[in-house]
Amino acid sequence: MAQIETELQLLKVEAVNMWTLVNSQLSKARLAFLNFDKDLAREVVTKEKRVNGSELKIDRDCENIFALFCPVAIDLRFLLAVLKINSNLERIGDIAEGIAKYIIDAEAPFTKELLDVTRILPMYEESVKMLEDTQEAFEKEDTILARSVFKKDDFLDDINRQAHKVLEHHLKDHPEDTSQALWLLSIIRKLERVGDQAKNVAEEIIFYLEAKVLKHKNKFV
Amino acid sequence: MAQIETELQLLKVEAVNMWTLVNSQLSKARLAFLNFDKDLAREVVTKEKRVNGSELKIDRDCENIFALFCPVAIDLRFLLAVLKINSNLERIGDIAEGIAKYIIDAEAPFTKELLDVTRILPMYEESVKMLEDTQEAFEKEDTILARSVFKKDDFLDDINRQAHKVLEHHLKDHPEDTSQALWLLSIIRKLERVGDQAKNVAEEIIFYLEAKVLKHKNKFV
Amino acid sequence: MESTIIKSRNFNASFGSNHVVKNVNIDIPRNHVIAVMGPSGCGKTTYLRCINRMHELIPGATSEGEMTINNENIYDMHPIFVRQKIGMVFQRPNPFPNLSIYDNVIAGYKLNGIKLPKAERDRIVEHSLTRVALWKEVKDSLNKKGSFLSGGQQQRLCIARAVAMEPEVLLFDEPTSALDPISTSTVEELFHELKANYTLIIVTHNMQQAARVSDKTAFFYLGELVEYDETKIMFTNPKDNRTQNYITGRFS
Amino acid sequence: MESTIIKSRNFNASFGSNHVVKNVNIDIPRNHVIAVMGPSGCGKTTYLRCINRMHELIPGATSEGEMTINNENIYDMHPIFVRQKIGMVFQRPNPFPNLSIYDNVIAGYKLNGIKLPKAERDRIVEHSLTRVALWKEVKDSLNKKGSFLSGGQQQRLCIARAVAMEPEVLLFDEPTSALDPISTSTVEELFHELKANYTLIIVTHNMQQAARVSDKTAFFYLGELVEYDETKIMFTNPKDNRTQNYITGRFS
Amino acid sequence: MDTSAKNSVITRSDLPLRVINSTPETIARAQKKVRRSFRQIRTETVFRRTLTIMGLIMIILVLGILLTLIIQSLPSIKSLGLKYLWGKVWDPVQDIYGAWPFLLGTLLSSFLALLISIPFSLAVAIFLGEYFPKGWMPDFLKNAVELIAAVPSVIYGFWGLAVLVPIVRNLENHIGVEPVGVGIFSSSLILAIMIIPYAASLGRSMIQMVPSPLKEAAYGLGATRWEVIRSVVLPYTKSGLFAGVLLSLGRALGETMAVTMVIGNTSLIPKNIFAPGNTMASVIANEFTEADKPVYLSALIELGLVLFLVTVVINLIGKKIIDRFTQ
Amino acid sequence: MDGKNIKYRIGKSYVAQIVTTIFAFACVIPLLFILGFIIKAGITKINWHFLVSIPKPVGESGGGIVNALVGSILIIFCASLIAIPIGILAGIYLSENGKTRLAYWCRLCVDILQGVPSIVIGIIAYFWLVKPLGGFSALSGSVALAIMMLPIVIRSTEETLKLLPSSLQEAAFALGMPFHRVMFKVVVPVGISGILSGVMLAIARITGETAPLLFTAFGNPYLSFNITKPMQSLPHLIYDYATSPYDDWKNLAWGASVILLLWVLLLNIFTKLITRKWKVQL
Ligand SMILES: Nc1ncnc2c1ncn2[C@@H]1O[C@H](COP(=O)(O)OP(=O)(O)OP(=O)(O)O)[C@@H](O)[C@H]1O
Ligand SMILES: Nc1ncnc2c1ncn2[C@@H]1O[C@H](COP(=O)(O)OP(=O)(O)OP(=O)(O)O)[C@@H](O)[C@H]1O
Ligand SMILES: [Mg+2]
Ligand SMILES: [Mg+2]
Ligand SMILES: O=P([O-])([O-])[O-]
Repeated sequence: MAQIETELQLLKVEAVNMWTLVNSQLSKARLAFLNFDKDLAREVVTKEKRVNGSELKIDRDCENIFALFCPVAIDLRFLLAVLKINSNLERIGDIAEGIAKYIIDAEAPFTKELLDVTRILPMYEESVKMLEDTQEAFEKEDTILARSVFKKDDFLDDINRQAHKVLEHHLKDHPEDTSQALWLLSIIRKLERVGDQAKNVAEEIIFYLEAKVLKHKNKFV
Repeated sequence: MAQIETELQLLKVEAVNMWTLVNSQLSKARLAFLNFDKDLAREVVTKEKRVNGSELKIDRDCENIFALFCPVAIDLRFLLAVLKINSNLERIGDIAEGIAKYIIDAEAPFTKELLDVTRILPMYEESVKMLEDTQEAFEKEDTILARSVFKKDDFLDDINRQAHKVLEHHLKDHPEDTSQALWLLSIIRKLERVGDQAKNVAEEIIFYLEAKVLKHKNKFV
Repeated sequence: MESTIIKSRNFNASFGSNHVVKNVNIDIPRNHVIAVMGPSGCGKTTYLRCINRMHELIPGATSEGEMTINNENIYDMHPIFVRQKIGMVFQRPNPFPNLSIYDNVIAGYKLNGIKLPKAERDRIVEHSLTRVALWKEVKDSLNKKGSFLSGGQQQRLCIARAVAMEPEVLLFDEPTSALDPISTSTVEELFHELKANYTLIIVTHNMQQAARVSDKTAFFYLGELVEYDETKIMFTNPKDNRTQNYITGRFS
Repeated sequence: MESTIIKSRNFNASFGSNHVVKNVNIDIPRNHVIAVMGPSGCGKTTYLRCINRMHELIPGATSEGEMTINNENIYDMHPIFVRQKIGMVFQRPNPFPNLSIYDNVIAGYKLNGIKLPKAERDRIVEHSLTRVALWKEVKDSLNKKGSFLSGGQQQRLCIARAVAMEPEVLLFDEPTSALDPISTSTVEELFHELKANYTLIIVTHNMQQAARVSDKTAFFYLGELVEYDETKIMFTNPKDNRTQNYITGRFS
Repeated sequence: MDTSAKNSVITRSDLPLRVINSTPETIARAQKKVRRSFRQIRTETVFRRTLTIMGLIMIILVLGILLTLIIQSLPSIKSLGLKYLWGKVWDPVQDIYGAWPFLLGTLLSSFLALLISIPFSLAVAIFLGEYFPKGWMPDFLKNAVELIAAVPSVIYGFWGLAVLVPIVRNLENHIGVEPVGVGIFSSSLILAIMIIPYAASLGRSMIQMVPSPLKEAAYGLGATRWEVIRSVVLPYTKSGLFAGVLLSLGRALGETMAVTMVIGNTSLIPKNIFAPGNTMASVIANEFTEADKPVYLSALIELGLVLFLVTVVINLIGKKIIDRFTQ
Repeated sequence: MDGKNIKYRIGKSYVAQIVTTIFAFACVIPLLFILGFIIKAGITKINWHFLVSIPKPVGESGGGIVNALVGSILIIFCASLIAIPIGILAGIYLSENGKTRLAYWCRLCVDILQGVPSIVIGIIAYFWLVKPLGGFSALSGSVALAIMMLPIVIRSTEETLKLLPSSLQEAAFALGMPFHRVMFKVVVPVGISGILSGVMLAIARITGETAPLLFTAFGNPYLSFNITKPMQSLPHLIYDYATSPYDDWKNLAWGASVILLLWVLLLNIFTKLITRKWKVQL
C-alpha cells in the first residue's frame, strides 16, 4: 500500500475519533440541559480542550500530508473535506461548550412549558442525530445517508425561525420566565448552527465522494 | 516568475475582494440596524449570494492550486490560511445576512435605551473594525496588526457575556421591550461570532506568515 | 474562439506487429498547452512522433487512421511540409554541435536550402531567440558554438530552432527530463509564453509538470487514450479509474 | 531510544582544488530514512560517497574532517571493511550482468572469496530477497540472469545484494531516477520496510520523493549543509530562506 | 588509495559491527573472515604494482625500438649525413646510398592508392552507417569489407602478381607506356583495395555515433535524407572521416609484402606512375638479408627509421583526431 | 518552398542514395575476384598429401606444406603466450589509471606501436634476438609477432573495459571487494567478449604477416619443432614460392594461399561466434 494511503487511513481514524468526541460533548451538554446538571456541564467545558487539541492535530496532519505527499484527485478532495469537516466539528464542540456554559450560568431549571413551546428538545435530539448520521456517512462513505441530513436541517431551521415569536408570546403571559427564555433563545440559536455545521459536513462528504460542490446550491436553486 | 506565484497572487486578490465584499455586507447590515432600514437589510440578504459565489470560487481555486502545483512551505501555509479565512469570511457574510434578516423580521426600531445598556453599537463598530484590521493585516502581511485583533475580541466577549444579565435586568423594568430584547440578544450572539471569526482569521494570517499555530493557545496557556 | 488544430480519428500506430497506439481520438485546440502523460511504454512518444510523421523514419513502423492539421490530412501531405508546420523538440537538448548559435537558429532554412537576405535572417534569429527568452543571454555570443550554453539554455535554443520555422504546432518529448530543476523551471515558464503563438503538445513522465504547465491533459494507458480533459479536472476529479489510480500513485 | 549511527564533524571533500563539500556537520539517527536533497552539483553525491569511502576511488579526490560510524572514525578503518558495513545502491540498477539472480545476491560473499555452505547461502539469498519483497517474484527463476527483470526489480535486486552483506547503513544515490513511476513506487515502498533493520541515506533530486519517503531531510546548497531537520518541518516550515526558495521552486 | 594493511592485528573496528556483541564463535568466524580480507588487501597491492609494470613495459618497448633504430643507423647517418634523404642513386655495389627513389615510390604509391580508395570507403561508410545499418544486405557488405582487411597481404601480392600485373600490362600497351605490368600503378591498385576497410569501418562507426536526436532534429525541420547526411552527418563526422583517411595512409605507407611483389623492385627513380619502382618497406624486405656491408645495412635501417617516424607521426595525428572526436 | 523545389530536393536525395550504394558495393567486386581466383587456382592442389608432407625440391611435383602449417601454429602460439597476458594486464592498467601521466605516455606508446610498419618490427626483432642469439629462430619471429599483437590486445581490452559502465565497478567496490577481485571476478568476465575478440583479431592479423618473419623465423624447407631454430610459416612460404619462377612451387603457393585464407576466414567467423556467445547483456 502506498504510504499516502496509510496516512489517509490514519487521518480518517483521527477524524472519526474527533467526531465521536464532539458527539459525546453535544450529547452530554444535552443531558446537562435536560437534567439541569451543572457538574456535567462543567465536564463538557473542561473536555472542550480535548476537542481543540484534536482539531489542531488533524489540521497539522493535513498540512503534513499536503506538504509531503502532494495529493491529487480523490485524495485531495478527501483531505480538503477533512480539513473543513474538522473545523466544523470543532465549531460544534464550541457550541456544546457554549450551551454548557449557559447551563452553568442559568439560575434555575427550565420550565416544562417553555421547553414545550419552543420545541427545543426535539430540536436538540435532531441535531445530535444529524451529527451521528454524518459520522456514519463518513465512515461508510455513504452519500445517501449524507444527503438525508439536509432534510433534517430544515426542521431545525423552522424551530429556529419560530423561536422569537414563540418566546415573545410566552413572555407576554409569563414575564417571570424572562431569564430562562433568554437562555433558551441563545441555545436555540446555537443549535441552529449545529444543524448548519452538520449540513456543511454532509456537503463535504458528498464533495469528497462524488466531487460535487453542493454548498450554497440547495439554497438558491 | 514561477506560475504558482502568479496563481497565488491572483488568489490573494480574490481573497481581498471577498474580504471587501464581506466587510461591506457587515457595514451595510450595521447601517440597516442603526437606521432600521429594511430595504438596505433586504439588499444585504440579496447580496449574500455574491459572498457565497466568491467563497465557492476561492475554494475551487485553492483546490486547483493544490492539485496542480503541489505547494509546500510558505505557499502551502498561505493556501491553507486562505482556505480557512475563506470559510470564516463566508460565515461572517452569513452573519451579516442573519442580522439583516432579524431587522427585516423585527417589528419596530430599537429603543435608544436598550441599545445603550447592551452596548451593542460599540460592539458592532468594533467587530467591523476587527474585520477591517484583519484585511489590512492580510494585505500588508502585517502580523503586529493581526495580533492587535485578539485584544479587541476580548471586548466583544465581555459585552456578549453581560448581555443576558443586562437584558434580563432591563426586561424586568420594561417588559414591553421583550421582542426587541430578544432580537438584540440574537444579534449580540451573532456579533460575538464575528469577533471569533475575525480572531480566527488573524490566527490564520499569523500562521501563514510565521508558521505559528496560535489557535486555542491564548485560551489555555 | 477555440478552434481545433490537430485532430485524430481512430488513429493507430505499430512497430511491426507491436500495436502501440490504439484507436486514438483527440481534438487539440489551437493555442493551448496539451500534456500527454502515462506510464512508461504506453505509446506517448510514438503518438507524438506520428503527429509530425517522424514515426515512419523507424524501419517497420506503420500507422493508420486519420490525423489532420487544420482539417487537412497529415498523411496526405509530404512529410517535409508536415515537419515544417509541426516543429519538434527532443528529450536531450540537441543543438547542432558544429554550428554557431546563430546558425543553429536558422538551421531549418539552411537545411531546406532556403536562401534569405542577411537582414531577414538576422530578424528571424533575433525574433526566435526573443520568443524563447534567450536573446538577452546570448546576443553577444551568437557566433559561438551552442555547446557552451547550460542545459536549459541549450533546450531553449532548440526550441528557438523549431520556432524559427514558424510552425503552428510544437511537439515536445519529455523536454525537461534531462535538465536539472532550475533549467526545468526556465523551460516550463517558456511554455506559457509560447502558447500565445503556437499550440504545444508535451509528452511528460512527470505528472507534476503536466499539472503545472498544461491546459488540457491526455492520459494514455497501454496504447489507449483513457481520458482527455482540462488539466484541472484531470487532477481534481478524473472520470476514469485508471487515471485516478495513476495520478494518485496507486498502481494495480 | 534514538541513537546516532553516522556522524560528521567539519567534514570536507574536494576534487583536486574544487572544494565541493564544505564543513558538514550532521548526526544521522539509527533506523531512520534520511533524504539528502539540493540543486545539481551541490555535492550530495560526493558527500554520500564519502560515507563509505567510495569518493577516494576517484583520482585526485580528497576529504578531511571527522566521519564516524558508531563513534568509530570511518577513515581509520580499511575501506574494504567500511564498504562491507555500509552498503550502497546506485542510480541505475546495476546487477552484475554475467551472474544469475542467485549469484548476484550473494555476490558480496562469492566474489570476495568467502566460502559458505550451500544451506547458508540459500538462507542468505532467500532472506535478502524477502527483505526487498522480491522473493515471491523471482524464486522460480533464481538461475536466470538478472537482466530480464524490470527496472524496479533490478533495483530491488541491487538492494538485496547490498542487504545480503548485513550492513548497518544503506546509501542510495538517486535510486529511482532511472525508473518509471511504477517501479519507483515499488522501490519507495521498500524504504519503509527496510528502515526497521537499517539506516537509509537517500540522495534524491526529486523533492517529492524526499518528502514521501524520509523521516529527516538534509538540504545541501553549494556544498554546504544549509538545513537538516524533520522532513515534515522542512516541507511545512523551513528555517532557512534558501531551503524555502528551493522547495517552493523559486530559484534566485 | 593507500591499500597497504598497516598490520595484521585485527582491531575492533575491523569486525562487522553486528558481530561485536555476539557469541565467541561468531566472533571467531568474523576474525577468520577479516584475516582473509587482510590477505586480499596484500594481494591487491601486488596486483596494482604488476599493472604499473605492464604499463611501463610498453614505454620501454617503444623507446627501445626507437633507440635500436637510431643506434643501428648511426653508421649510415654519420657517413652519409642528411643528403642521404635526397640522394638520387642507390647503388650498394659502389657504396652510394640515396633514399630519394624509395621515398618518391612510397609517396606516389600511397597517395595514389588513397585517391582511388576514398570514394569507395566513404560510400561504404555512409551506406552502412546511415542508409542501411541493419539487414542482410548491409551485413553482407560489412562482412565483405571486413574480409578485405582480413586477407593477408601476401595473398594480395600473389594475386596481383598473377592476375593484376598482366591486366595492367595490357592496359599499358594500350596507352602506350612501357608495358612492364609491375610498377607503382599496380601496387597502388592493390593498396587501394587493401586500405578501403580502414577508412570505411572507422567512418562507419563515426557516422553511427552521430546522435540520432541530432538527425531527427534535422528531419524535424523538414530536411531530406541527403540533406541530413550532407548538413548534419558529414560535418559532424568530418574530422573522424579525415582520421580514417590518415590511418589508411599510414597503413599504405607501411605495407610491405603486397607492394614488394608487384612494384618491380628497381632502385631507379620512377619516371611515371606506371614505371616500376620501390618503396622503403619493400627495399628493406628485399635487401636486408643480403646487406653484407655495415654501411649498407645501416642505410637500410635508416630507411626503416624514416619509415618509422613518418608512419608514427601520421598515425598519431589520426589517433589524436579520433580521440578528440570521441570525447 | 514551392513544390518543384521539393521535388528537386527529394530527387537529389534519391540520386545520392543510389550513387552511394553503387560505390559501396563496387568494393566487393575486386574481393570476389581475388577470392574466386585464388580458390579456383588453389583448391585443386589441396589433398591429404598436401597437408602432411614437406615441399619437394625444384623439379619434383607434389609435395606439401606441413612444415609451414606446423611452423605457423607454433610461432603464433608462442606469440600469443607472450602477448595476451601482457596485453590484457596493460589494458587493465590503462583503463583503470586513465588519467595519470604514466598512463598517458603508455597510451601514446601503444598508439605508436600500432602504427609501426611490420617490416620495422622485423628489423627490431633481428637486432634484439637474432643477432644476440646468433641465428634465426622461430622464437624471434614469435617475439616480433607478439609486439604486433600487443597494441591490438591492449587497446581492445582498454576500450572494452572503458565501455563498461563505471557503475559495475562501483557496485563491486561497494560490496567491499578488493581491487584485483573486482577486476578478475566482475569487470573482465563482463567484458570478456570484447577482450576475446581483440585477441582473436590480433591472432588473425599476425597469421598473415610475412615481413617480420623474413629476417627472424627466416623459413625452413624442412619440418621443425625447435623454436630456437629457423622455421617455415605459411605466409612466408607463399611469398617464397610465389615469387619463384617454378610452376610447381607456384602451385604449392596457390594451395597454401587457400589454406591461409581458410584459416583467416575461420578465425574471423570464430571470433564472431565467440563474441556473440559470450556477449553479456548490459
Ligand atoms: N524503435 C522501436 N522499435 C520497436 N518498438 C518500439 C520502438 N520504440 C518503442 N517501441 C515500443 O513501443 C511501445 C511504446 O513506446 P513509446 O516510446 O511510445 O512509449 P512511451 O509512452 O513514450 O514511453 P516512455 O515514457 O518510456 O518514453 C513500447 O512498448 C516499446 O516497446
Ligand atoms: N569525478 C569528478 N571529478 C571532478 N569533479 C567532480 C567529479 N564529480 C563531481 N565533481 C564536481 O563536484 C561537484 C559536486 O558534485 P556532486 O556529484 O556531488 O553533485 P550532486 O549534488 O550529486 O549533483 P547531481 O544532483 O547532479 O548528482 C560538482 O560541481 C562537480 O563539478
Ligand atoms: Mg517516450
Ligand atoms: Mg549526484
Ligand atoms: O462559527 P459559526 O458556527 O458561528 O459560523
